[in-house]
Parts: sequence; structure tokens; C-alpha cells
Amino acid sequence: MTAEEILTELQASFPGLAKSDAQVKDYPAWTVPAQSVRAVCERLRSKFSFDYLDVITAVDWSGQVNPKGYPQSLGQQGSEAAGQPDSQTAQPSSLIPHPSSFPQGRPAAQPAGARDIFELVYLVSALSTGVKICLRCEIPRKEPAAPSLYGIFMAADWQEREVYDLFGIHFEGHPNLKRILTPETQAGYPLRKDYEHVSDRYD
Amino acid sequence: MKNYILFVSEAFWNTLKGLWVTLKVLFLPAITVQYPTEKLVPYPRFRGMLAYDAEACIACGMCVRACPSKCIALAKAMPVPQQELCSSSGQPVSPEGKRVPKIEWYTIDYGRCNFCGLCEEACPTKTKALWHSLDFEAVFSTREEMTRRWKRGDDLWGTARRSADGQFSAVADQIHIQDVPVRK
Amino acid sequence: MTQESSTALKTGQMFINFGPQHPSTHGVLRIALTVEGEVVVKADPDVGYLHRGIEKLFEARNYSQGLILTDRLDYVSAMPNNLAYCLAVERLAAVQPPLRAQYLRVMVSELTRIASHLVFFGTFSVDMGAFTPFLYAFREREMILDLFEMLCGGRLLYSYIRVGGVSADCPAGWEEKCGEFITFFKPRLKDYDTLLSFNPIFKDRTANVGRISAAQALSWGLSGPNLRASGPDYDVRKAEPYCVYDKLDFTVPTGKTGSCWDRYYCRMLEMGQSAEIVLQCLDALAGTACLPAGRELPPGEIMAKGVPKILKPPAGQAYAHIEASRGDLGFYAVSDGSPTPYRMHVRGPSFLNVAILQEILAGCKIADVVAVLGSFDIVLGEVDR
Amino acid sequence: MGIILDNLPKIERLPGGGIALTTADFLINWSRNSSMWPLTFGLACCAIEMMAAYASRFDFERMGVFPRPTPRQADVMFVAGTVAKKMAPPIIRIYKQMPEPKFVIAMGGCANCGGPFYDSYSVVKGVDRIIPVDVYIPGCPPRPEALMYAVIKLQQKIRLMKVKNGHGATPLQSAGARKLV
Amino acid sequence: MEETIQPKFSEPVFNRSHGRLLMPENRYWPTRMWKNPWSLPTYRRGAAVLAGLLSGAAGAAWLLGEIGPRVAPLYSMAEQYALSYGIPLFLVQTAWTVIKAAVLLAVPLVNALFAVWWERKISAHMQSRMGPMYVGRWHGALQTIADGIKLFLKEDLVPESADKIVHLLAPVAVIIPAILVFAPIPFGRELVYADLDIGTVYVFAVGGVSVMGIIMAGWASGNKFSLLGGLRSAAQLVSYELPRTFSVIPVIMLAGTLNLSAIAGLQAGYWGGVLPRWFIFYPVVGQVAFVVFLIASVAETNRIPFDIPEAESELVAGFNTEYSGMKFALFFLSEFAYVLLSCLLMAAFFFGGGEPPLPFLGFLPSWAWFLGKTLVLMFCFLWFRWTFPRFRVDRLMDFNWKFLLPVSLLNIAAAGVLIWFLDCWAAGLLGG
Repeated sequence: MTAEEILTELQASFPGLAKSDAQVKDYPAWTVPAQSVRAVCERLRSKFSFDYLDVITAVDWSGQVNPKGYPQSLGQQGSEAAGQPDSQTAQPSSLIPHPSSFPQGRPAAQPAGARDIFELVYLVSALSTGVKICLRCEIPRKEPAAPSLYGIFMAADWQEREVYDLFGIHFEGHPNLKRILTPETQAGYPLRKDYEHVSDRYD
Repeated sequence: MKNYILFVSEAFWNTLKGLWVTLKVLFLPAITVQYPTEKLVPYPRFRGMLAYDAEACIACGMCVRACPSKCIALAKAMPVPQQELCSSSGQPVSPEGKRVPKIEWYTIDYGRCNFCGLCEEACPTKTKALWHSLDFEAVFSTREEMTRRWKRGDDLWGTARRSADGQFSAVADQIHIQDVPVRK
Repeated sequence: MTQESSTALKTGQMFINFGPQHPSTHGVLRIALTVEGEVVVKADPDVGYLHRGIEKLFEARNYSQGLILTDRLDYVSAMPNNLAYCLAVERLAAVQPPLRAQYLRVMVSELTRIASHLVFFGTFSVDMGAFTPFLYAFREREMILDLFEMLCGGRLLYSYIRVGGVSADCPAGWEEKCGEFITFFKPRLKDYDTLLSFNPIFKDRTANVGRISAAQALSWGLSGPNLRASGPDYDVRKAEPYCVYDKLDFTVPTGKTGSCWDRYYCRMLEMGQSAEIVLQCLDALAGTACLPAGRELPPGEIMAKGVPKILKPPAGQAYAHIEASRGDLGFYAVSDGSPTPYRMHVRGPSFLNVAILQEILAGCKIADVVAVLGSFDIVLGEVDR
Repeated sequence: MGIILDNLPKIERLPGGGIALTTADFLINWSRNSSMWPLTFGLACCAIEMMAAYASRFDFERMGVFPRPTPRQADVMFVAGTVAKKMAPPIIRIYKQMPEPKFVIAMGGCANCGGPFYDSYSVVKGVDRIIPVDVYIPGCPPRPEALMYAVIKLQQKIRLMKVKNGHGATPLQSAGARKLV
Repeated sequence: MEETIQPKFSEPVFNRSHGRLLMPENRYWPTRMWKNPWSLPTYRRGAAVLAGLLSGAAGAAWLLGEIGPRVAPLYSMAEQYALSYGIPLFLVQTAWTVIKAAVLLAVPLVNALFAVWWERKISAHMQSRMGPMYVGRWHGALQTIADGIKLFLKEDLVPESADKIVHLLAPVAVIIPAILVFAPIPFGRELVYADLDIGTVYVFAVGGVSVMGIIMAGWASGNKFSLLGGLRSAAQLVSYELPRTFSVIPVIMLAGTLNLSAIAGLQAGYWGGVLPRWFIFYPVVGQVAFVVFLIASVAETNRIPFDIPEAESELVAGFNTEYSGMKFALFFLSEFAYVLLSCLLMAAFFFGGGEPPLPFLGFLPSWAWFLGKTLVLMFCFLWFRWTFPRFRVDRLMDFNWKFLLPVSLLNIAAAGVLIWFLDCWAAGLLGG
């Protein structure tokens, strides 16, 4: 059964399901409304033997990454200070092409697709038939939430925790949604584009 | 019972075979390289400590841009227009008419260097001004010592600031496998 | 002291902090174990002790600088990481690397697989208390590292596979050395079997320990030898052949019970298969194997033409996944047309492999915790990213 | 055995004490040099090269370097790899658990100053932010020989230690001589 | 407070005059080195040195001759000397005892110094490494001494959560029996500190006390890994005492005595002039007893494959996780003392003590044979240690109770049969 046939069959019961405009290269991509992600996955698993969840991740489409999300290490300043040769021949710092301006080479304009949303990306596959489908659903950046896939695919357990940790997206129904990678003291959600880093004693 | 005896004898036999493997190796020569007295010379492509030649450098800044960990800094010797500095072509300015910019000082923070070779690949000069030597033995006792500085006239290993007196001096604490580092 | 507590024989549960500094957590994993005597009641793996924010850093690096970060993900087998990243970016930018580069890619991936499985073999045997196999494994691994050092100048982190090809063609004499290694390596596999695989103590400790059923493994998203040991023969090299895997002849070893020993032995068999693949690639590089349309692989043709130095792939998204040493490694790349990726997500197989620990560790002995953990062959760089 | 080392400098006042003290220093430093037991403790990529240094080709044991699993029996800690912020408190704790005299070798770019993760939100920018470091090794990762070279350099450093100057055993930690954050 | 030490990094480590660069094409690859090892000059030199050492040691032993018979005259000489000068006899006796005790005390110490070095060298070469090479110039000969001095001068840490007194006493409780146990061991003909008639019982009884120290260490450390290690070792050591003791019973039955030197002395002589009358060569019974005793001894000394009390990969370092410096060294010392003890016992019980394996080899003194056999048996211990993985704790118990113990019990019965058979043979009832 190809992805097309599955899509048409599923569209009967999930009207929000549609083919995505933006392609994920080499895999069929569908857009799913956030509230029916769990139901679609359940159907995919039970009826079309999609038994394997590859990826859950998210993309923050709000635009350029905030340079303040990257702490400038003191080591770099140290290197520049050490780079200053002798005091009498010190160069004006404007001549140092050291990339203190950051990030370099990025166009100033916002990308065309900049919207105030998170996009959740699910990759599910049926190992028996070799079909892999990319499900995408958009959720608002304010109080982002989506249903959890915990219980359908156990692989969702940690991946959802990771997405929660790095993006702050709540997965409703996840029994153990807490930070996984970053320490408990972490402020903010680092992978959001507007994340601003607060320097601590380790930086 | 028969199975039990079979199992025990098989286990015993496998154990003996395992003992034989280690015993065999006991009487084979060791493959150890006795480091301080025997030294491996790395293969020519090895990416060791960066060496720099201030004479060949045209101060284009390509290496600075290529470095993923931003460990390189440099300053040009003569004031040149800003756009030239940032020209992405990286070509030396043609000899007639204009002067090729030269380096005033050049620093590499070895402590942060990735040894990835991107700067060497980016270096546009014909004989590379910046390249990975085969030298891998370098040890520092303070953090600021790790920054090497070159000015014109320095040798390939540059100078480092001594934490004791704050002066830049040639580095004597490194042992180089090559007397003249291989120039790629 | 109250009357009860002084007289009654109380057995309480004990909380053990397994890691983050522990000789056999293979890095800095922490498992919070609740034990009753020697039996684990509850296990709660805690990761993140090596979280380096690589996905965030990708967004501040251009595509060639990002490659350096991929090395540091799964540092025991860096080549497949490079490969998966490059495949994803190549899909974004629609670049097709030349055939010689593809063969080289496959070859170095397989050599890395051997090296990585050797590290697994070594560390697993140390976990099981046998120290000698560890050193034997590293002895053979050093030979592979020699080959890589000769090829690309790195011993552990290579940055060899580049977007559009590989960074250098193999130097003179490399192929012969490679063949020399493979001929030396194959009999060593038998030594390993005698020394460890069929040692009764080792078998006793690992067989029937930490069993995972096929359904469980699939649901938890296991991949690589960990999944195959449970039965499903899912291998990206067969399911979605990338590079030139469809032209190569190899089998995918699978286990039956999904026990620690099966996971271990799957890897041992895989090493043999990888050695076969390397030999086939060597034949192809030398021009003795029949290539499509009788084509030879011209030396020196290792980079796709027209790949700019500062790559700016058109806006879009791509997902590429490969069979890395530890399983299904995927890169989900989003580009907005600028020189830096807009988003780069890494599907680290170890991350998913670790997650199942919380389910299967309950009920094990403390000694089994080490066996189970060791048999998953996790690399914390990939788990925490 | 801090008592011995603490009271050893007093013999200098005795006749011939200076020579005896020099000899004692030589013997003590020789023993510390010759048996430097590191902690089996790896963090990231460099740990693999550290393991390679213990393995057959490089064989650290030739120099008397013999890994111990517990910090109580270790003399030197190789900080091999990236120190994430979550890992920083355990590292400080492990360092405190080691008995004096103890040494730290920062191995590789990440432990020196963050390396390729110099601008990451979750990486300690150099392990010297949290514990004192004796020797830094550049490299990403350094070759096993470079680690051995660092040990040789550390041995040279140890040779300069003198009991008279308080480079002995116990009091350093309790007196807060090595200030920790 | 602490003066910063700024080392001068200027000494070249690598001196071109005696160092050597390994060019890429000459890298040590086992493919090349193992093809014909005799073509390597270092290999030939090593073999020559080994042969020289062995023959030198044999020659030295030959020159020294028997020590045991010379000791008793020495004492009587001292007695006569004392009598002639009017020194009270009890003083001489006391001095003599003290000297003997000091020599006995030196046994575990010297043994540890040597055995650790030997273990490191042997294990290294089993792993195609070198082992200690630099300390003490020649192949790291002084490595263990350096380790000892360093450990002695290390800061002594007592964890906050520890029971201070028990924590301190535990290493003492381990090391004292480890020294005492050597009292009735014969190191050669007439070379024994106390020739106890119940030597065998004494050895097993005193040796069993050490387990208490290990439990104390595990409990007092206030560390969960230590506690687990201590409890594991309690279970393990107590269980393995049984087959170990039972496996010796056939030997005692055959010898008819508990005196260790008598047991060793009984094995003199040869069957058919070739096969020595060692207990290991008694059909079936001897071999089974030996194997059981060997396995149980390895378990008793907490070494791989039975090292679960200090299982490095599971329990960090088991009961000695929280011990640093000298206290840790004492645990180490006692471990090697027990290894030596087991090897000495095996040599005495099964390998004829100081008897030469072939009649014409009798020119070497008995202590040299004893030592040689002990070293070979110690090599077996190392060999096991560096070949096998570790048992799991419950399997360890299974192995003991379901395999070793029944086998050793059966062996006792078999020994009875054998004795009956031998008696019949001696009485000429069989085949006349």
C-alpha cells in the first residue's frame, strides 16, 4: 500500500489531513491538525502496520536565531587580549576580522516562511512495507501543546521529553514530562529562536 | 544427567580454549610503541598543531572565517579598505599597482583548535601560509599560554606569552618530530 | 529507636546512584536504581550529562563548519555521522557525489563500524570483568585508526566525508594496507569467539538476560543491532539503500531472543559482514569488480562538481538516515536558503536505545544492569547531543 | 599519612636535616612520579583516546599509570572531554573526593576552554572554571602520545614540589589552599 | 597558602641519541610482527634475557643449597654461646622467635612487592603490551615500591558517613590473619616457623577470619557500593570455604596427617622411577581435588572470575571503594598474601612440596622447588584472572553449591574407594 492510498483512506475520517506543500525530500509529507495527531498515529499503527516511530522533533518558524542565545566565552576574549601584541603597537579593534559580530553571512531579512508557529515533525514508518511518512502539524508559539504519542509508540517517551526540554512544547498525556537533557536550573527553552542565554559561573 | 555432563565438559573445554588464546599471545611480541623513546611519526596527512608562515600570509582572513571554533585572529600590517578585508574571493590583490596586504600579528588559540583542517583548506596562497604540521606534542601549564602569536620574522611556531613575566617569547617546550615541519 | 524498628527484621529498598562517574556507564550516564538486596526494583536513566547543545550550534555554523560538530555526536564512529549529515545536506542541495566517493564512503563507514564494534566488544568485556579482550580489540582498532590517519589525518574525529564527496582520495598503498588488515582481522574474530562469546561464564551472564521482544523493541524505536537481536531484520542499508549498498553483497545478521548475548553476537557477526563489504569495495576501487556498465572508478574524482565553498542550499527540508554503527542515524535538515542551516535535528540511535532501559532493567540483578547497559552500546555524545 | 609529611619539615633544624629533607623530597617525588594513578573517568570523545592510551599500542602502564575506578585511590584526574553544566557539580565532587596530593590534566579543546562548543549554552567553558588544572593538552582529541607527554610534563612539575613548602599531603584541602568555586 | 609551581617545560624527553622515530611504513602492526617473531631483535634479546635469568636463578639456588637443615644448628649454636657466657636462655629464645617472626612478617610484604610486579608484567604480555617499563630502570622493577611509598604518603580520607573506628580497624582485621596464616607453612625442607600438627586446620581457620575484615570495611564505609561488596564477599567467602576444605580431605586421608610439612614430605619418591608420588597424580581423586581446590582458592582470594566483592564494573571498587592511601594498600597486601598462601598450599598438598619433579633434578634445594612450583601456580592465578569474565553473584553461589560442593563430597567418597583399593593392592589381594 503506497502512501497515497493510505492518505486517501485516512482522509475519509480525518478531514484536516492533507498533503503538505513543503516537501520533506524523498518522503511523503502530510499536514495534520494538532489535535488529531494521536488519532492518526493510532490508526496508522493499528490499520496500516506503521510500527516504528523514527523522529519527533519541532521547528521554530519564528525567524532568525537570536545571537544572544550563544554565550560568548571568556576564552575568546582572552585570546583576543593575548592577541594584542605589545601595548605600543596595539591595533584598533576594528581591524581585527575576528567574528565578534555573530552570526556571519546570514541575510538580515526574515525568511519567507517566518511565522509565529512551532511545527512538530513526526516520521513514522512501516518496516514491513518500507513506507515512511512525515507528519507535520503546526501549533501556536503561545502555550504550545500537542497530544502525546506515549502509549502508541514508546519511542515517543524520551523524544517528547526532549522536545519539551528544548522547545517548551507540552505534550498532553505524557506521564513523565520533565526536562531530560538540560539541567533543572536551565532557564528558558534553548532551541527556540528567541532564546536568550543568561550567563552563569560556568561560561 | 547426560546433558549435565555434556554441558560441564563443553564448558570446561571452552574455558581451556580461552586460556590457550591468552597463552598464545603471551609468547608473541608486544606491539607497544614505547613512547618517549620510540615515537610514531604520523602519516603525512595527519592534522597536528597548526604551523604558520608569516611571510607567505596575505592576511585575507579566510582561515578566520573558516574556523568553526573561532580560534584564529589576525591584524593586517597596513590599513586597507574595509571591503577588501572582507572580500570573499580571498585572492591576493594583483601585484601591479596595489600592494599585497601583509600580516601585523596573527594568533591561534591552540586550546580551542579543533584540528579539523578547514582553515588549511581555506588558505588561498599557493604555498600554504597555515597548515597542520605533524607535531602533536604540546602541553601548556596555563590557559593564556595556549595562544600563540606570530609577527613577521617569527619562526613557524610563533611565540607565546609566558605567564611568569607576561612577555612573548619563542616556545621551547615543544618537541618537534620534524625539524622542518612538512609543508603541504 | 522504637520497638518495631529495633526488633522486627526490616528489609527496605535502597537507592543507588549508578553514575555519572562509574567505570561502566560508558561515559556520563546516570541511572537511579532502586534496589531490594541485589534486585533492581526501579531504574530511572538520567541523561544530559554531556548535553552540548549541538542542535543549537548547527544554527550558528555554516554547512562545512557544521560537519565538524557531527563528528562529536557519536565519537566512537564518526564517519557515519559525517555521512548522514552530508546525505541530508546533499538532498537539500541536490548534489550527487561521484561513484568513487560513494565507494570510499561505504568503505570508511564499514571500517568505522568494525572499529566501533571493537570498542563495544572491548568495553562490554570489561563490563563483564574480562580485561584482556578489551586490549585485543583496541589492538585491532589501532590498525583501523592507522588506516584512517593515513586517509584523512584524523585518528578519532575525521571530517572526511564532505558535502559532495570526500575530502581526499586514498593515498598510495592504502588499499594494500586495508587488505592486509582485513586478512589479519578475520581470524581474530574466531579468537574473540573463543575468548569471550562462547566462554561459559560469559554466556551464562548474558544469555537470557535483558530480553527484549520484537514488539517491544519496535515500539521503543530501537535500531541497529539492538533491534535486530530481537528478530526484525530492519537495516537501513537494505531497506533504503544509500550510496552503493545496493550493489554490495552482504547479509544482515539477526538474533532470536533479544537477550544481551544476542545483541552482542549480532555485532560480532556484523563485523564479519563489514569485513566482506570492505573487501568488495576494495575490489571496486581497484577496478576488478564489475561496476555498472563496466565503468571504472577514475582516481581523483572524489568531489561532485559545482559545490560552492559556502554552500547555500535552496529553502526546503530533507531527512536522510543511514545505518550507523549503533543504528538508524537520521538528520532532519531545514534550510532557509542562507549559509547556515535553519534547523538541524539529529535522530541519535543511542538516545532511543537508552530509553528502553527504564523498562527492562526492572527485575534485573545489579550485575545485570551492567550487562544490559553494556550490551546496548550507547555513546553518550549521541544520547545527549 | 599527613602527619608524617606535616612534621617532616621540622627535621631541617636538626644537623644534616637539610640533606635529609632533600633526599626525602627526592624519594617522595620519585614515588609520586612513578605511580600516578588516574581515575577511570571519561566524559566524551577524548575518553576514547584515553582508553587507547591504556591499550596495547601505547600502554600507559609502562609509566606506572594504572587506572583506578574510585576517586579515593586516584592521584590524577584526566578530564577527558566536554564538561556539560549538568556534569560540573559531579566533577567538583569527584575532585573533592580525591586525596591529596592530586592533579588534574585537562585533555582536549573542550576541557581547555570549550573547544568547538565555545558558544554553547550548556557547556562549561573550560574545566579550570570549576577545578584547578595543572596541565592543559590541546587537541581534538589529542593523540594518546600527547596525553603521555602531558603526564611526563606533570612529572616534571611534581619534581619541583617540596615538602618544606607545604606541597605535602593533608592540609591543602582542609585549609582551603585549593579554592573551589 | 599554596605556592604556585611554575614548571620549566624545557627538558627534552626524547633524545635523538637513544630514541628512535618510527616512520609510517615501520609502524608496529601485528600482521608483520607476528609472522616471524624470531626475526625481531628485541624478541630474541628478550628470550635470551629470560633464559639467562632462569638459569641464573637456578645456579644461585644450587650454590645456596638447602637452608632448612642449617637453621636448627644455628639456634643450638646460639644456645651454646649463651650458655657459655651466662646469658639467660629465655632471652635467646625470645630473640630467636622475634627474628623468625620478622622473617615471617616479611613474607607477605616481599610477596606483594614481587607478585604485583609479576602480575602486571605477565598480564601486560598476555595483552601484547609491555607493562611497567621505566620505574627502577629495568622493566619497572621498582614499580611496586614506588606505588607503596606513594600510597603510604597519600592523604588518608575517612568519609563523613563512615563509622570511623570500624573503618580504621577493617584493614587491620584483614591484614593480621593474612600474616598469621603463614606460621605453619613449610617453605622448604625443615623451613617452617611453627611445625604445627594441625597445620591444615590452622590455616583454614585463621584464613577464614579475614572475611570479617572485609565485611567491616564494607559496612563501615557508609557507601552503598561498599556495603554490597562487603555482603557479597561474606556470602562468597563463607560458601567457598566448604569445597576448599572438603577438597583437601582426600589428601589428608591419603596422607594420614594434618601436618603440612609432613604431607609435603610424604610425597617424596617416584612410581616407576619417573612419575613423582605427588597427590595430583593419584588417579581421578587427585586431579579432581586439585581442580576444586584451585577454583575455590581463586574464589577465596577474590580474583577474577570470582572477584564480585570488588567488581570494578559493577561496584566501582567494592568494599575498598572508600579506602585511600595506606589502608587500601593493606587490602591489596592481604589479597596477594592469600594468593601466595593458596599457591603454597597447593604446592604442599598436590605437588609434593619441595620434591623435584624428576629424580635427576634433585640437585636443586627443596626451597627452590617449592618456590618454583608456587610461582607456576601463581601464574595460573594470573592467567585465569586475565582470561575470564566475572561470574554473576547468584551464579557464583549456584556454581559453588550445585557443582563444587557435590563434586568435592563425591571426591571424598572416591578417595575412600581409592584407599581401599590401594590397601588391597598393598596386601596383594588384587592380581596377586
